[in-house]
Amino acid sequence: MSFVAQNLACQRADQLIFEDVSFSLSPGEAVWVKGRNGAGKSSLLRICARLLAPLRGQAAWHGEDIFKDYDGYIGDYHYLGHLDALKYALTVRENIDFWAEFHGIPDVASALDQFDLQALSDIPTGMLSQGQKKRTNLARLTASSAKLWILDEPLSALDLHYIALFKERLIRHLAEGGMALFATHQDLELEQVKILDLDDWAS
Amino acid sequence: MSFVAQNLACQRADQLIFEDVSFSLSPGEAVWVKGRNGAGKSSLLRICARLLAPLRGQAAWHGEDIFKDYDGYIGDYHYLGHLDALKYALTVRENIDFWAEFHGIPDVASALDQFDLQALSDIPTGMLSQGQKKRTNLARLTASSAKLWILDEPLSALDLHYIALFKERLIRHLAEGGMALFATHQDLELEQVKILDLDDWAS
Amino acid sequence: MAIDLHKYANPKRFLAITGAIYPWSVGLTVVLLLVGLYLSLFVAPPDYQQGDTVRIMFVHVPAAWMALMIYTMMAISSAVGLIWKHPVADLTAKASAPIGACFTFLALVTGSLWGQPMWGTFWVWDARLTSMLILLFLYLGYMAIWESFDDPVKAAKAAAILALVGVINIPIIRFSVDWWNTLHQPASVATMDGPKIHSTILIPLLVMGLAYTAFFVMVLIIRVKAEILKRRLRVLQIAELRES
Amino acid sequence: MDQVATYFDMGGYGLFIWPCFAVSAFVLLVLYLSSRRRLTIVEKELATLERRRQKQSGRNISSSTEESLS
Amino acid sequence: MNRFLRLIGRDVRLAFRQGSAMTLGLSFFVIVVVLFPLGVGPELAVLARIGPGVLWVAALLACLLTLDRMFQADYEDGSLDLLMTGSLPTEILVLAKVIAHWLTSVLPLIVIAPLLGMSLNLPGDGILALTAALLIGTPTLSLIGAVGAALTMGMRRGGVLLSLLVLPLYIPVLIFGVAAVDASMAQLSATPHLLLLGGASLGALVVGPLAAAAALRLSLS
Amino acid sequence: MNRFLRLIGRDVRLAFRQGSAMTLGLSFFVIVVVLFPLGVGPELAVLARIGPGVLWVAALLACLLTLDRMFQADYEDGSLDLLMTGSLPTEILVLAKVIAHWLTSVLPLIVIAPLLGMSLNLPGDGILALTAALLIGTPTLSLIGAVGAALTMGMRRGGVLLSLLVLPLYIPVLIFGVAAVDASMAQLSATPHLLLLGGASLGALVVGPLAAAAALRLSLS
Ligand code: HEM
Ligand SMILES: Nc1ncnc2c1ncn2[C@@H]1O[C@H](COP(=O)(O)OP(=O)(O)OP(=O)(O)O)[C@@H](O)[C@H]1O
Ligand SMILES: Nc1ncnc2c1ncn2[C@@H]1O[C@H](COP(=O)(O)OP(=O)(O)OP(=O)(O)O)[C@@H](O)[C@H]1O
Ligand SMILES: [Mg+2]
Ligand SMILES: [Mg+2]
Repeated sequence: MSFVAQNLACQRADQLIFEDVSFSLSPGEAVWVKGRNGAGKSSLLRICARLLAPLRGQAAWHGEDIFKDYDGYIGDYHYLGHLDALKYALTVRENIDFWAEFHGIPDVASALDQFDLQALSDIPTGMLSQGQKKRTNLARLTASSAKLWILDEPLSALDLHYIALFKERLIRHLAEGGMALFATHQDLELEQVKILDLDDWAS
Repeated sequence: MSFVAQNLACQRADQLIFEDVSFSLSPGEAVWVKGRNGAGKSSLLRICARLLAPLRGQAAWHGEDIFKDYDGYIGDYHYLGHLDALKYALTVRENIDFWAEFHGIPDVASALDQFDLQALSDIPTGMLSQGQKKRTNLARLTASSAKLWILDEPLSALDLHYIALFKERLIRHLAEGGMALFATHQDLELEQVKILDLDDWAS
Repeated sequence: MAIDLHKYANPKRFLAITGAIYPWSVGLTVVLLLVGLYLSLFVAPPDYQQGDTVRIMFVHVPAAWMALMIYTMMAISSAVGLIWKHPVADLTAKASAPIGACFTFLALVTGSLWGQPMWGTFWVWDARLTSMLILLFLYLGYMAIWESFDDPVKAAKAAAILALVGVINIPIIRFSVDWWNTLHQPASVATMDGPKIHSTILIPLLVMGLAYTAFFVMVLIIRVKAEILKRRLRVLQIAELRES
Repeated sequence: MDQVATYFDMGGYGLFIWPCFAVSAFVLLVLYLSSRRRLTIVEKELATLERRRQKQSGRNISSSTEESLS
Repeated sequence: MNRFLRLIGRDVRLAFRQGSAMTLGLSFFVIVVVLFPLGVGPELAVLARIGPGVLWVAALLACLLTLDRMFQADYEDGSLDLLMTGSLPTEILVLAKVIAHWLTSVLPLIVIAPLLGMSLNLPGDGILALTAALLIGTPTLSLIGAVGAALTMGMRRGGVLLSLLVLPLYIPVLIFGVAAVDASMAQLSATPHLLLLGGASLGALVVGPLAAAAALRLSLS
Repeated sequence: MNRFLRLIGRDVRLAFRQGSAMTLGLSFFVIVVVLFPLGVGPELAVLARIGPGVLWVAALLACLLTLDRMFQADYEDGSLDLLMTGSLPTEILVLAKVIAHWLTSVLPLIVIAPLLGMSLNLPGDGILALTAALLIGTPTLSLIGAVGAALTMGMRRGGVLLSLLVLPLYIPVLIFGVAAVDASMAQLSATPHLLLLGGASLGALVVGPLAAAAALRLSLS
């Protein structure tokens, strides 16, 4: 069980964003993608989530190329992007409920608990504050059985308390043999984190 | 020239978010609104920008109540919220251009320069990275002649370089006799900043 | 190694072949057009029923033929491009769409200019006319799809999907519209098919038809070449960007 | 003179017939010219770019690129 | 004045760039008029009989459809926050939005209406009257629509509510508009109907921006 | 299967909760049918003559209008990213979306169509045939529409392009649908028309999800 990316290159709208980016993830490891604004962090994460096709290069899960219609990758990763993917007309619980079922995890209560959402659970997500939305979004993450977490700016809008909480949760995920690939401009010191700096390529 | 808020109370969807919040701003001062997620920072900022009516309390600009159809406040403040207020079909320059004209400031070039946007200026904003969008949004701020800046999470998505740049710009604004009211969970140490902690009220 | 060359497969041979055909197509177009126009404007006699208006046929019918033929060709190219991933096929489909749209437009305009003296109105919702109008929409949609994507590889696929779904529908549209019309209004519309066509009319018609075909080939070659060079320009620009 | 006039009158239908030919000629001509123009523009851009690249790199730019492209 | 024009200019440019508003109304208009003969059958007499009605109904619907974007787009991306906190009086803001809406969503319809009228076999007089009636009557649609759009902005069921609110107010325009065309097709004078349409537009010009501005302030807070 | 149903369930619930999709189509349908007599005049003979056409055109338009939300909403808030990276094959995802669209945006029209048919003075046979034709024919609309919606998703000029792409493909359905009603009103059998409509639906059931899934993968990357 491992994720290996080799020589990935990304092009967006006629512009080469990065190339020759390689990294690997084994169980318990995390990769922190760093780089200045516009360095291509989000693009890299989207490539790894198969939401964007790379210009060149391979990425393999369990040794098999994820871009070659490889079904083995499906369900093994969870992508959390800039957008909150919340239906504002539905309550917190309904939102998480749907995704938990969609991922085949019936245990919504614990997901709600993890980010103190029980008190908010019957409020439509459209009426939440920015940080509360983010917490709902993160709770969904824990309501999936994904091994690989792909997180784009997971800390934005969270207050210090919940940053600590999220960090704890992430560490537990890693300790349980999970993997994480994340990009953030805020501090998220972890022990087993490898740093991938996209600025290195640019300069 | 000063902004004075007294005993503001805010209610959203049948819930009292905070009450008896008072603070004041004189030229050169900044107020940093702190508080946990959901404490009501964004709500307070929206009240001060007249985008939300307070349940109780007054806010005065130049000693006159801003909620009593007071035209003197118009054009003297600039609100920057969670939403980016960018038209994705228009380029960076076109976006800033419009707002600069709208605020009666014809000097777009310097606004672009302030956040290194010259290179991006002909790209439609829909194709920018998150941080680049934020920079465009901030550039618009400097392309207004507003005395009072009301900023909701101005640092989110910015990398360290631009956080420093923004801070510099903010300090200059204050030094020129401007005022700022902002909320952020990230670090933004300033000299002349007063801290307003909404958690104090809750507990 | 420049960027992803296999996507821009070697169009050298294609350019060589079309380069050889091109002068011939120009010559043929000019000669056939001159002959065709002479025949249709001076030689062909006025019809005993329709008078001189029958001359409109010589620009109307070939345009209609081309409009139908080009769409079919475009769909075939799209299928080739989608299945065998041959980029020149995609580009050919792309290049022929505006030409087809022009011919469709001409068939519509000349047809309605013919309709006024013949039927007393510029437009009736006749089966043939209606399906032609729909064909114009299909062309415009196809062209719009190409314009709507920044990435040509994506645009090619999207346009191919559309062209293929559209081509399944062309016979259905034709059939349904024909049928719809006869249900309400049995063949009141004068169409001149049948054995009546005299050789003095048939020959100019065929010559004009060939002239239009030659014209199509000529313009298609120009446009495909432009498309290929544009791709190449893009590749070079990207390579340049990478170097800097 | 009269003959020419009657010819152009086309038995009273000249008003319909000539616009048909005119529109056809016009549309086809515009189509041809615009296609040509697109081609020349691209050719010109390509030429300047290639000249610049040639100059920049002094030696031949990676010849494999050249071959597979042309 | 300058920022008033700038605002209109921005909206028009956006409409061109995004195409959405502009061509949505227009293409909708064309589609309705193309579909009708297909649905109803090609008989010229029937088409000419229902032609003015079809065209006016299509114009009304096209207008209704494009209305909800009048403030919604700016509301959703936060631009409206900025516009409302800026120094343009809200009434003027509404007026600019209305003008932009009319220019981008309604004017194109009017330009193409004669052509579609011809295809529905309307006589020359009818087409002239139709164009005049559309020119004079449609500003009312945009002005009244602005009130509805402002009231329903940011609402969950906005679109539907908007139709419900606005539609009854549109019906007089529809009736006089069709009457103008019918009158001129019957060789009568269309002037009284056109005058009524013009009167309605003037009235709406006064009431519309005021009401819409009030509604806008309400919806935002 | 379970997540397939969940997805449909979520979309239906959202439609109820937000009201937008559901009532937009429905209210639009009703509005068209209500405006028509106002525009065309109240003569019963004319109304009955154009009734089937008006109803079918209105249904087509209502469907067209609600189409662009099929994927757009999920695309804009990021849900589609998650759905596409989840374990449901994209074709099945499309099918779920199509079913949800049909249930929320089209079925309500069909339920109310008989009532509106009566108001347009259609005879009993005609109303029966109309309902049957709508039931059998409209799935094609949703299925073909999905291809257009997927192709234009996230596009700047999406809405218009969608109409342009989808409309030509809708025309056969319109023609056979109206023909079925006309036939039964002329005391002929509507069955052949209904069979044709059914055939089209089956064909679209095969082609639609495949093409739409391909387009969706394309649009997202
Ligand atoms: C806007 C109006 C019109 C349109 C869109 C139109 C369209 C077409 C099309 C698509 C064809 C090719 C049919 C085929 O090859 O299967 C055609 C052929 C023809 N059209 Fe028209 N037409 C129009 C008006 C007229 C009028 C007014 C006349 C004369 C009264 C006319 C006479 C003919 C004739 C004689 C042919 C050749 C028939 C044949 O090849 O079998 N058309 N037209
Ligand atoms: N949808 C898009 N279309 C075209 N280009 C894009 C698009 N999104 C981003 N880009 C470009 O790709 C580059 C990388 O963007 P990306 O979002 O990956 O950056 P990032 O490292 O995540 O930056 P940030 O820290 O600001 O989030 C940027 O230069 C941006 O302009
Ligand atoms: N539109 C709304 N309607 C009703 N209630 C709302 C709305 N927006 C926010 N609230 C509620 O008001 C409270 C304060 O929200 P606010 O957005 O002001 O918090 P905040 O301090 O900015 O939090 P964060 O740090 O998460 O941004 C929250 O409990 C939230 O649930
Ligand atoms: Mg990013
Ligand atoms: Mg907040």
